[in-house]
Amino acid sequence: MEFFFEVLIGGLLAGVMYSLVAIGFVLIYKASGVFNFAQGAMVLFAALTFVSLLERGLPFWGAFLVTLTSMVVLALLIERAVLRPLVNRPPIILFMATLGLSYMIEGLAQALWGAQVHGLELGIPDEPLEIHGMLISQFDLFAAGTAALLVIVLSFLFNRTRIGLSLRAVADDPLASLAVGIRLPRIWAVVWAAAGFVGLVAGLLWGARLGVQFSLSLVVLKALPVLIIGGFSSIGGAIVGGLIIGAAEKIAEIYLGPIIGSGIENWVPYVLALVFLLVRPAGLFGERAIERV
Amino acid sequence: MTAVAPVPLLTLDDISLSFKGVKAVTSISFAVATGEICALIGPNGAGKSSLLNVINGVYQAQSGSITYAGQTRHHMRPHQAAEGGIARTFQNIALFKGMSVLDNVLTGRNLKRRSTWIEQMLRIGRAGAEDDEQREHAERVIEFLRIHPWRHALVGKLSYGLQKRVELARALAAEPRLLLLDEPMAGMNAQEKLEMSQFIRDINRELGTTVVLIEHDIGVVMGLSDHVVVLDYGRKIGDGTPEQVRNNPEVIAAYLGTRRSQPARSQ
Amino acid sequence: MNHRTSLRRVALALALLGSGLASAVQAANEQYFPLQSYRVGPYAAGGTGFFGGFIDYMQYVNANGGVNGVKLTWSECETEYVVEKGVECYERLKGGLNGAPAAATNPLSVGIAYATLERSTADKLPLITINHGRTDSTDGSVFPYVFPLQLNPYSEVSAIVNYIGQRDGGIATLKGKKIAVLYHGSPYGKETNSVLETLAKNYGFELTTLEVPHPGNEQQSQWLNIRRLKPDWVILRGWGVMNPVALKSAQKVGYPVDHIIGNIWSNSEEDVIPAGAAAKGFISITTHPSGTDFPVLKGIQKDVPDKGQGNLADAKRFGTVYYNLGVVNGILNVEALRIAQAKFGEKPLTGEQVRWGFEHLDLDDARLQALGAKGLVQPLKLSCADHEGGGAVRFQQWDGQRWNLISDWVQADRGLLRPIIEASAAQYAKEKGITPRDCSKEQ
Amino acid sequence: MLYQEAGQLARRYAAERRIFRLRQDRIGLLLLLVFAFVGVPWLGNDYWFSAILIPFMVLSLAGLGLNLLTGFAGQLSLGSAAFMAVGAFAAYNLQLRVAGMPLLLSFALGGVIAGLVALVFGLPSLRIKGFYLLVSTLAAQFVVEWVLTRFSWFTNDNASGVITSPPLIIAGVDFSSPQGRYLLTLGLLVLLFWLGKNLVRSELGRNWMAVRDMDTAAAVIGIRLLKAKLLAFAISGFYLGIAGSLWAFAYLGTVEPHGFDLSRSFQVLFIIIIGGLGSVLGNFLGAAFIVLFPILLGNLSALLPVGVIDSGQLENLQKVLFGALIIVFLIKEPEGLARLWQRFRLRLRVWPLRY
Repeated sequence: MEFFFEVLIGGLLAGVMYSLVAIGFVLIYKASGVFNFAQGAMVLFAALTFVSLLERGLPFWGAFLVTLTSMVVLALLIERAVLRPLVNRPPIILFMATLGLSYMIEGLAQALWGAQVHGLELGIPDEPLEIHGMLISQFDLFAAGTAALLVIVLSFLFNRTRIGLSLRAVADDPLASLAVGIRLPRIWAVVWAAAGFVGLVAGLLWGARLGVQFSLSLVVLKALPVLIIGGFSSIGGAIVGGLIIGAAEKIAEIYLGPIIGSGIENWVPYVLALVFLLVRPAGLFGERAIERV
Repeated sequence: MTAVAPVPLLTLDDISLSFKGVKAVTSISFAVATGEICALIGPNGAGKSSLLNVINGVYQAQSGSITYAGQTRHHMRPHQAAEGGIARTFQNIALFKGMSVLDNVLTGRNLKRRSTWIEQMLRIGRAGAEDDEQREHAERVIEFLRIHPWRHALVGKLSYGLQKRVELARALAAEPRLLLLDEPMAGMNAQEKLEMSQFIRDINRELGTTVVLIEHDIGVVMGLSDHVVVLDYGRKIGDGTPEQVRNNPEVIAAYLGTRRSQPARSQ
Repeated sequence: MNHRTSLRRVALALALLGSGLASAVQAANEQYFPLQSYRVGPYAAGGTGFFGGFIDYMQYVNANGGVNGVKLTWSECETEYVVEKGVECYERLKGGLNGAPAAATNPLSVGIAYATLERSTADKLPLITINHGRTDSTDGSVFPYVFPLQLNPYSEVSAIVNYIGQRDGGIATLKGKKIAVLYHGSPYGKETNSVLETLAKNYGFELTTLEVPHPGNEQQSQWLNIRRLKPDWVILRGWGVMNPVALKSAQKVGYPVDHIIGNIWSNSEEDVIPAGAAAKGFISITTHPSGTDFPVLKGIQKDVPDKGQGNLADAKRFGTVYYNLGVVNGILNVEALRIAQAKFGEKPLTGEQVRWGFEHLDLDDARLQALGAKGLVQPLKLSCADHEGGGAVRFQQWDGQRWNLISDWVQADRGLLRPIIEASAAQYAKEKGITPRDCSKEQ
Repeated sequence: MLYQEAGQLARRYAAERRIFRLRQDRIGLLLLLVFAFVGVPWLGNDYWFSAILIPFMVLSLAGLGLNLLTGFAGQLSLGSAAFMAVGAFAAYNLQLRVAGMPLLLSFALGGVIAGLVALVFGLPSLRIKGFYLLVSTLAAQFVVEWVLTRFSWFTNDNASGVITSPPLIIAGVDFSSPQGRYLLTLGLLVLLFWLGKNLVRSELGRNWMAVRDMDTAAAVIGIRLLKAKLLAFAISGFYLGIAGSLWAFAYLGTVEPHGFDLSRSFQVLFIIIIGGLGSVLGNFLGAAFIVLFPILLGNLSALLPVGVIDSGQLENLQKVLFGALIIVFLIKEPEGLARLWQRFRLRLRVWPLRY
């Protein structure tokens, strides 16, 4: 039983890491209805830029600020060059554009900083804590705390500020908000910049966990089922979805793995998400739109 | 098909429909006789489009039943409606924008096909002869509605009025018994409206098709229809010949807006 | 369905290709190495090191007069570790360069090696898969053109098991021990499972195999399993990002890192540096030590990087595991060339002739001493039947900064493995309708 | 006046329905086919067959497979590579386990099996739409890869988990030389493209496009959405399955399950985006682009003095250019290269006049 709880807690904490990436998606989806496949590439870009600056002798906060600035610049460029010309196009087209974007960013990141593998130490100890005979990773606890903080900051941003209000209006009804004078491009730019910031935080934590390297961009594949379960438009959903996926895949690997064969973690989240979709097509927290004809 | 017969082609019995608790249509019953032109009128948000959607199965009513061509059902499924000979047009044109006019009209005839996709892919069996047959019929509809100059054009690039006509052509291509038209003249100028009324009348007279239409222009409605059903606020408030409806005090009240004011749900 | 546009493109491509390909007219006194390198993508770290070392060694040989006067030449074609790009590169480069014939291909990629295996045989161009590749290609009677030099995957695990036995006081102590294998969820990762089972049966240890799905950036459940299992040793058959993540996850569940033994693809600096402190104490096998103290490396340093011609973008990586593997690979290729030249004459040779050289490769300590590579390259003797030759590894331990050797050469139990390899090769021969060579008639 | 069309009026609907209405086009196609079947085998060399033409053709075929599903029926899929893998592994096992199985039959049955697997993963498409459907197809991608790696039966217990090509012999003729593999691929390609072109112009093709453009309206005119969507998945799977067999056996010769990973699915998707969604010709253009672009870029850079750009940077540059091109196409020409070609041809038809 103890072992089960250890697996469960470990899974939940791993799930928070997925949520961190998923939150970036949710922000962009809420504001512009785009499923941004390039979020993974943005995580890679942020982590790689940060660690390369660090290695070139910048202090932590200096590197953080420079990276954040470059993420914002990247966001503005994307808004200008990709989103604006594609406004009012079907979501599938926008999705495919973000695939192209993800190639561009990956190529750019490696062209700028090279393809070497970097270690990244954030100075967070990773000796496991022992609680009631269960080992719990300090690093994962820290990551969970960061995610919580991030959610608080973001909800403050969206609930208490003007820009947040406009964002919610845009998410509800883009046309109407346009009519009342909300400037969509500005909202998009802000949201992409915020997603860049989330990408940076996720990049640092994931980078510290895996090392900073090319496969960071693959975390996007872990975030997708999280989004499906949580719904594309809810930050709370991204967190809950992450927890469900994290716990489910660990439990499946440990208890189902011996029966049907191990290494099933790659597809279990997808099958789970598929089941969710069939039962609740708009995710746990999303609402299904009524089709009007 | 004969002219007006006493047997109704379509009967709605006590139909109610709501979305997430908001009532769109409340216990509506009426009958459409074979061969007539029946108009549904009423202010915005009266539930007219919802009712059409219930008739051909796009929405499922929570209660009530639909009797069509002698068969009574609680729910109509879209393909059951289509197979039973119900065709329709939509308020916001629902054409297949990536296809040509001809292809749009041909899709309207998809139920008239007998050859399988394998025969068509291999170009064997019935496929070839059937292609010609389909094409001939589609051409007749295209000629009938006078859209032949645009036969190979992509519908997405046509004007609004033409698109409305192409949509009608697609519905007609199915050789329907019952034609549902959702605001066929919306956004048209007087000339275009006149043409469209003429088309609708011709369809009704020449092909014997029963028509249910939604229209806002009362003048057009009164001139065109045999039978008018008035909805307001999800309820039926009038049902009869144009004459009867014109003199119905409740209808007058609704149209003059003397009733409690209520924000209209946009359709 | 009109091809016209595509044909126009093809014509353009042809014109452009022509400038690179068609000038194979005048024969130069050069021997060509087509390099299917990979310097970008997920495995770039390995590719830049390996091909950097290989190219630097060839430059070093050229700076010292070439191979009996025959200069080495090469050109690179980026594969990104992608199989079909590797095939395209193979087909593009196999014909030689400016009249210099191709000697051998060295893709350093299991996938590309497999995809070019039959082509290499048909084209009579040796395919060198140092430390990796298809295990049964060790049997040269069925695979005349394929050379898994030094160490095939079976030898690798056998040597690790032998080392564990040795460390704990003799191979008999393995009885009752628990060994867990954490492997990459790919054919490469799975390849040795069956042999490990045989070894487990032979020596009586308890084997658990745990798969990590590709790419391996999430391993918590596997390590929780290991924590529950409490194995005496964990063998890591990792690849790329899976390695540092394994070490970090081990730390998370409190498994002692100095009881994890990495295999040949888990043994480089790039595999441990990203894990930071968690990697300190990690043991791995190597066919060659890292470091810059060998005379041959000093020679390279003097003649190549010091003259500003080094191939590495990051000079700090000189002497690292992958770089040195490239150097070792260079030495083996050049030595095979030298041996073949002794038979066929001191001139550029065909792939078929070079193959003969590989098959008669014989590096003893004296020769390695002369090359300045004693201790860097293991003594190696190949034959028609044996295309591997060595089968020995040394063990090294990461101290946070560098790898330190902690063992002498540990030999795989090749006698035990040979029948399995022969059976597998025979099955391949049967499937493909190949009649194996009679090695007793080869010379 | 190359495109002299005067007098070529269709007198019967059947004449107008022909794939190539203009005589010039028909003659052009005939010449092209003759050139492809006779001229190319005679002119080409190993490099052209093995490294360019065969992958180009196989990818065109895979592109057509995905285009039927995504471009015509409007169902987004990232599982193309999985269906290719199913086709290849099924054909391999049929060859291996059924004595006397003809090669082409095993390819076809492999395609059928891939179609069935695609159908299963297409089942959710009735309830879920748009990029939600990605989840189902990605599940296919990961499950298939896992199953093929996990159960060594599929690879005949090969220690390395790879399958190798069966002897390419059809009716006693050996097709295993580069020319032979080229002709084998070309023959299947021509046949399958002919069928595909017929299909998209048939009732089913129109139904697919109707579902793609406006599914509610399609249902209302009597198109059975589930049937149309499932047929799209199944037929797309069939095409991809055969493409997978050709990829494994006519092109590479040896393949492991990872050879059909997610990046292959992306590759096929890019082919149809660049070539043109909902176009048959576009698959050729897209595949040609995908195959030739990196090679051209590589050769162009080889013309530069050594050291100006190293091969690693070149690959990064290529990635950036590639991503940029996809975005540019989506913005400027969502109908892809096929549309550009059509415009060019329209010009040619009126040449030398401007309109």
